[in-house]
Amino acid sequence: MKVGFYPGCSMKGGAREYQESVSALAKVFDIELVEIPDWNCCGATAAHNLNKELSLSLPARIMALAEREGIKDIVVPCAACYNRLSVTQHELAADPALCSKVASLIELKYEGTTQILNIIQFIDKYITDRLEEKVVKPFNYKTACYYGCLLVRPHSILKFDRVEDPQSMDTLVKKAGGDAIDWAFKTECCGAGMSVSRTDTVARLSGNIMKDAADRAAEVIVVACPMCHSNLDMRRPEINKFLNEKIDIPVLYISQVLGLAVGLDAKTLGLNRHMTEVNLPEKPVKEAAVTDAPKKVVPTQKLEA
Amino acid sequence: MQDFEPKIVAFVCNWCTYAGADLTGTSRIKYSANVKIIRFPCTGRIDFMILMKAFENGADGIIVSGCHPNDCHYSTGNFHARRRWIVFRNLLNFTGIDTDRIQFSWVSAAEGFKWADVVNNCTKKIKELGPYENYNKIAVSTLFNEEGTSNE
Amino acid sequence: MSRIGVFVCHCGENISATVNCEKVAKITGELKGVEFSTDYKYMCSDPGQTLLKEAIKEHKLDGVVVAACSPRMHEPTFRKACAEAGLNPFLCEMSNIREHCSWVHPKDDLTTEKAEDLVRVMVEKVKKNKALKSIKVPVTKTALVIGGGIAGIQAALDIANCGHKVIMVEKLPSIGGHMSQLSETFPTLDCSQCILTPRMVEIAQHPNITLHTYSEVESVDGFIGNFKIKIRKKSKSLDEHLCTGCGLCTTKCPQKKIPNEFERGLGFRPAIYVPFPQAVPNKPVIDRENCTYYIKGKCKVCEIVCPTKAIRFDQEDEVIEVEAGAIVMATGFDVLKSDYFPEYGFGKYKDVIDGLQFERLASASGPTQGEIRRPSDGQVPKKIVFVACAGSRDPAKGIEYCSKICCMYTAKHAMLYKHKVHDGTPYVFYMDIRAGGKMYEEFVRRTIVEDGTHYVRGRVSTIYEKNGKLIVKGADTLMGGIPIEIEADMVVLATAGVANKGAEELAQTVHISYDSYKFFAEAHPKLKPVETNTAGIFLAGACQAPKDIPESVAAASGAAVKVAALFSNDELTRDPLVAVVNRQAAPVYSACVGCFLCQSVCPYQAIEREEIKSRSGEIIKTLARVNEGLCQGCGTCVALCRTKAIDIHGYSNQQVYTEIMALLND
Amino acid sequence: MNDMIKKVTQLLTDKTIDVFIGYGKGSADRSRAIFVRTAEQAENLVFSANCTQNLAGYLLKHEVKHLGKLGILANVAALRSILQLASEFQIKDGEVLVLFANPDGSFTEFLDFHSIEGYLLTTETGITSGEQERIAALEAMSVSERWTFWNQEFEKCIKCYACRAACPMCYCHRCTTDVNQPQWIPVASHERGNLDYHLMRAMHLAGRCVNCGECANACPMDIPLNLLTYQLISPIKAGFGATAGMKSDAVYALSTYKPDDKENFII
Repeated sequence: MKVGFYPGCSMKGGAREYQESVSALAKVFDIELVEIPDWNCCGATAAHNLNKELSLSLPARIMALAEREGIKDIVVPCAACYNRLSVTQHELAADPALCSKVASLIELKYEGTTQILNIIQFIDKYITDRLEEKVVKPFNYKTACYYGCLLVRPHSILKFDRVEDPQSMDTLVKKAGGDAIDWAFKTECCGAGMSVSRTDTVARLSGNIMKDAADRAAEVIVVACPMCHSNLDMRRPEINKFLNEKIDIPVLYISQVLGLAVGLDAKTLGLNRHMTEVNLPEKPVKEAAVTDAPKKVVPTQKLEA
Repeated sequence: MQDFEPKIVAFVCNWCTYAGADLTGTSRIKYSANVKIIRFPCTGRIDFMILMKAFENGADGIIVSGCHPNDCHYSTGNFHARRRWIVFRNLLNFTGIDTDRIQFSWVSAAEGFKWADVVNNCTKKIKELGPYENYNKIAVSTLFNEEGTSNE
Repeated sequence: MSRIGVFVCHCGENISATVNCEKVAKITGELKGVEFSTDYKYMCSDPGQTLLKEAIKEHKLDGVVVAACSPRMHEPTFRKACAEAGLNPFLCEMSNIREHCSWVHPKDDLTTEKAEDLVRVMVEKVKKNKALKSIKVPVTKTALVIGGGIAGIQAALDIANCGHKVIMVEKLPSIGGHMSQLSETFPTLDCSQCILTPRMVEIAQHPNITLHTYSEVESVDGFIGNFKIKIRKKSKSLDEHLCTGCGLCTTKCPQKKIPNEFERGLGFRPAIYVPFPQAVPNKPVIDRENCTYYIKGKCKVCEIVCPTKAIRFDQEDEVIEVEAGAIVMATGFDVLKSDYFPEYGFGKYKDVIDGLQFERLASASGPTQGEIRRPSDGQVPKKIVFVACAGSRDPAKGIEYCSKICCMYTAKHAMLYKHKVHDGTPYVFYMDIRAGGKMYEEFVRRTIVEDGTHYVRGRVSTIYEKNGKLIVKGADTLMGGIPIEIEADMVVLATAGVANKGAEELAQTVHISYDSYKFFAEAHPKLKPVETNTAGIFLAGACQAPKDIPESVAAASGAAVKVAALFSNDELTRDPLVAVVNRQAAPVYSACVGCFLCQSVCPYQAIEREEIKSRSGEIIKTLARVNEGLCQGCGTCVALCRTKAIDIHGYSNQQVYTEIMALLND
Repeated sequence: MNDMIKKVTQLLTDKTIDVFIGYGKGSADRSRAIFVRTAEQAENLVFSANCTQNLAGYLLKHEVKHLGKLGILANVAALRSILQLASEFQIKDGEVLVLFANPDGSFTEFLDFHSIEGYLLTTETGITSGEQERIAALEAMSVSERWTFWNQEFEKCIKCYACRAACPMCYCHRCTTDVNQPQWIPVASHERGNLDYHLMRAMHLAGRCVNCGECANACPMDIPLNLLTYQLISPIKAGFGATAGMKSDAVYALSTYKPDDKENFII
């Protein structure tokens, strides 16, 4: 089956391993990722700070190109791009006049019929029901799932998982045999775009996140956004300096975790590209017992739309 | 058609638009005298045949106005009325009756200004459209008929 | 009808300033059927009304048109005057030549002509008016009170003390409602049980009040003055007359570990239980879901030990039918459940509890005999955090309103905590303190100044557990929004007050409307707070919106006097402007063809099916019939009836048709 | 065909029904409705391609009803008429014995409304493409052109009310046209009286017409009456999701509402 794929700038730049792991994972489940031809930058947070029409036209153009190719679902692994495309689709659907203005700006027909999926939605839709039977090497580690912000907010538009205490990645990690621990910094800010301008702030914020994970003896942190990954992984020296404590917990993408679980090797998943060494101790392969969560898991939150 | 003074009849509900028109009065807001109000307990009470009778007897324009959705004193009268008008407008349009001459509106008891606007805009529009020739032609040809005015 | 009187009012000069009243009186005086027409400076004044009455008598008028202000203003005045002069009030109409004419148009001929048109319309209409008599509806002088909390209790006692019969229905085994769960009540800190229990006993002993506990209303039919109600008395598996309430069975019952709803999960009860010591009636009930006998078929310990052999395992539910003239809804509210706050760890961490659970901890008859102890390990918490507005005023959680009572009971909780744990430190995270009642603000000041409660102005973002402590992360906006972290031993969330579960279904059963939050809808927020849009059904207490005890009691007494007013005379009189389905002689009986479109459209369920039977009892026709007690006169059915079989007094097809003809054919 | 005759004969002899409404030979190659009450008369029953009349129009006629228990040979339009009449409490379940004429001449008996509803879900119930084209043509005209078109049509109307007699949904024994206090619809067949009548008839059938076309077939002056009611079918379906004659317990579209009914003309 074919699924539209929008890499965005980070997949070709600092987060090349994210694309490698997503493509490898898709191949294992014989899904063909069709990169949208002539795609452009989604504008990320910079655009909507400067000019509203620009911030809507960039994502609109991407979706218009996909529609022209007859693509229905588009997987957008990067949380920022996923956020921008979803918000644009929502705003253009709500304001037909704005929509026609943007369509004239990008000189393309835009109907908003594509379905924007983040990496977890993509996995849940195309992979999850075939995942457990393909797990050969259970990811038997204590895992702290870090969601960041753009993956789950604003809830009124994205309507994805629970805003305050998301569980979707935890469930995936459990299905891959991991032990998703209960910790408190799932959606705390990592410092995001401050990575260059205010590295000290990133060190403090990401530091607190790493500290809580370390205190709870997490063996690995899993993310679904290249920005979170770069702050928690690349800025690790500054974090350790801030905490004056050496924390060497590796930071993996959810696609890498599932890749390992279905038996892909470190090289294809791009684990060698990480700043913090990824040398997870070999764990005796016991059958993929799903460890029952220590505490009663709170049922999903009933949030009226 | 500047000297043409259109005859416009307004069918309004007692609890909202009639009271709104009262407020327009107490606030002394001026509006055109072409519109004359007939009171109904609710827009739900306004039968589609009443609109046909109005056109037949020389009305150039009609205003139908009542409570906003969820404000209805009888809770559902305006909802039923809205469905009736959606269907009736379709039928009138299909049979060639100019639905621009019928203005539907929600005016609450607190919207004195809005009532004056609705009346003034409607009067202006009907003046532009001119007298409702189509109906008058038919009405005239039947004048000699049994249909007298206020027969005893 | 041809002797109509037209009375054109100047209204001082409010009308005559722009309308030539004399001309209007003269012109309309020449209309066919108008016997007498005049104009006068102040028609609504005493001399004006006397002029009207004299004219009616002198000219033997059988129809009156008063051209003056809006009928919404003086229609009742002139109709009463006509009645006093011997003319049926419904033969008097008003045409609005002030608000709809003189005040909104300039002084010119067009305005005067418009006034003439408006008067002519009403003259033609009056010719089609019928003399109508107000509708008389019998009243059953018994009130049904649904709900046995403080509001229900107050309403029931007030009505019963007026000498009327009251039937009270309470869903739980005992009356008392949420108030019986409270420890002490603000702002005077008097013990809740001490002020409530006497009232509960008064209910049980009042000769006019019949109490049905462990019962629910199953159906409500009929209309104001004549409600027919079915009540399902759930089986208590007990013969209440034999049982003396000795409580032996509750001590001997082997089932000990059933969470007691009354203790909100902090305490336990046996399968045969009395919810709390001061329960009224003080007789146990068997909880069939958890009783071993009903699960496995053996045990029967309670039956064995019962001195009066009152246990009845095979007792069935009983549905009784009662009649009532009025219904008071007093079903109260509930406190928001746990699964709303994953970010506060509510339901995940045992030491994060809600306000009502704290009440149980602080209550002398509670699971900890009044000592403040943590549910997880029973330790006395040295640092406690109260979080106000947990769910209230939070659109993301779908609850935008303020629950009104939490600021006060949070201050009370902090005060009670300090009185019981002298060396403890209470924190309260708040947005705004709403203490608007009598002595409320002073109460809150006292808990800050005397008891040293730390009020932190800011919201709590998240609460998580770390090595045995609850880390409360918030901000202090008065200190420039600096983040605050408190390592607390226990956290109490002042969760939002929400409508009771099942409130929506009950509202539909009783046919009253409710708002988007499932609170019952009052007829008018300011002028009719204790009435509903359904005649004869009233609201008392927090089922209408979150309220504290003083307001609930006041609303209950308000509802009670509405009921008493209803019962003050044997019959109810109502305006006769209602719908009526035409009837003819046999064999046609009526133009109605029984399509019952009108029934499905009527918002008041005022249209019934009447079966016309032949002498041999065989149904010939099923026709629509309007119940004039219920019909409110909206007329939606009249506009929809294809055969014009149903019509409405005051706005009949004849009247409306004539008005249009008169208006457009001058 | 003869197995139907056998079935009807057996139904009549053992008194399950008192009269069977079916098709008999009409003039030339036409068919006409016949009312079979004895075994011999059953022989006259025919069925061919041009037996298309909607016989449900007779079910509520007084002259037919008092003959006793009815049986009917129904086509799709008749089935829908029966369900619509049921939703208006005019026919109870099982009150009428329904034989459905399959295109291949065989017949199936529908025992209850539920089975009729099930069958109707599988068949085409919309208006024919020819009728859609005529409506589209009219809708393409300007408002005044449509006014002239319809007035020329209504001018021909002689107020014979055949359309009312033919329509299964017009079962009121006192129609609004008979109301003279007030005289809503002028009795004379002048232009305005005709316009009033046809607008009223169309509005009274809005959301109830099962597009069987009998009104247009019955009109001696060949006025395309059915287009008036057909044109309302799609807006009512699109706006309120309601189609006439598909469910026996359906609530009539104009007697209910949704708080968020869509419209673009109320200011």
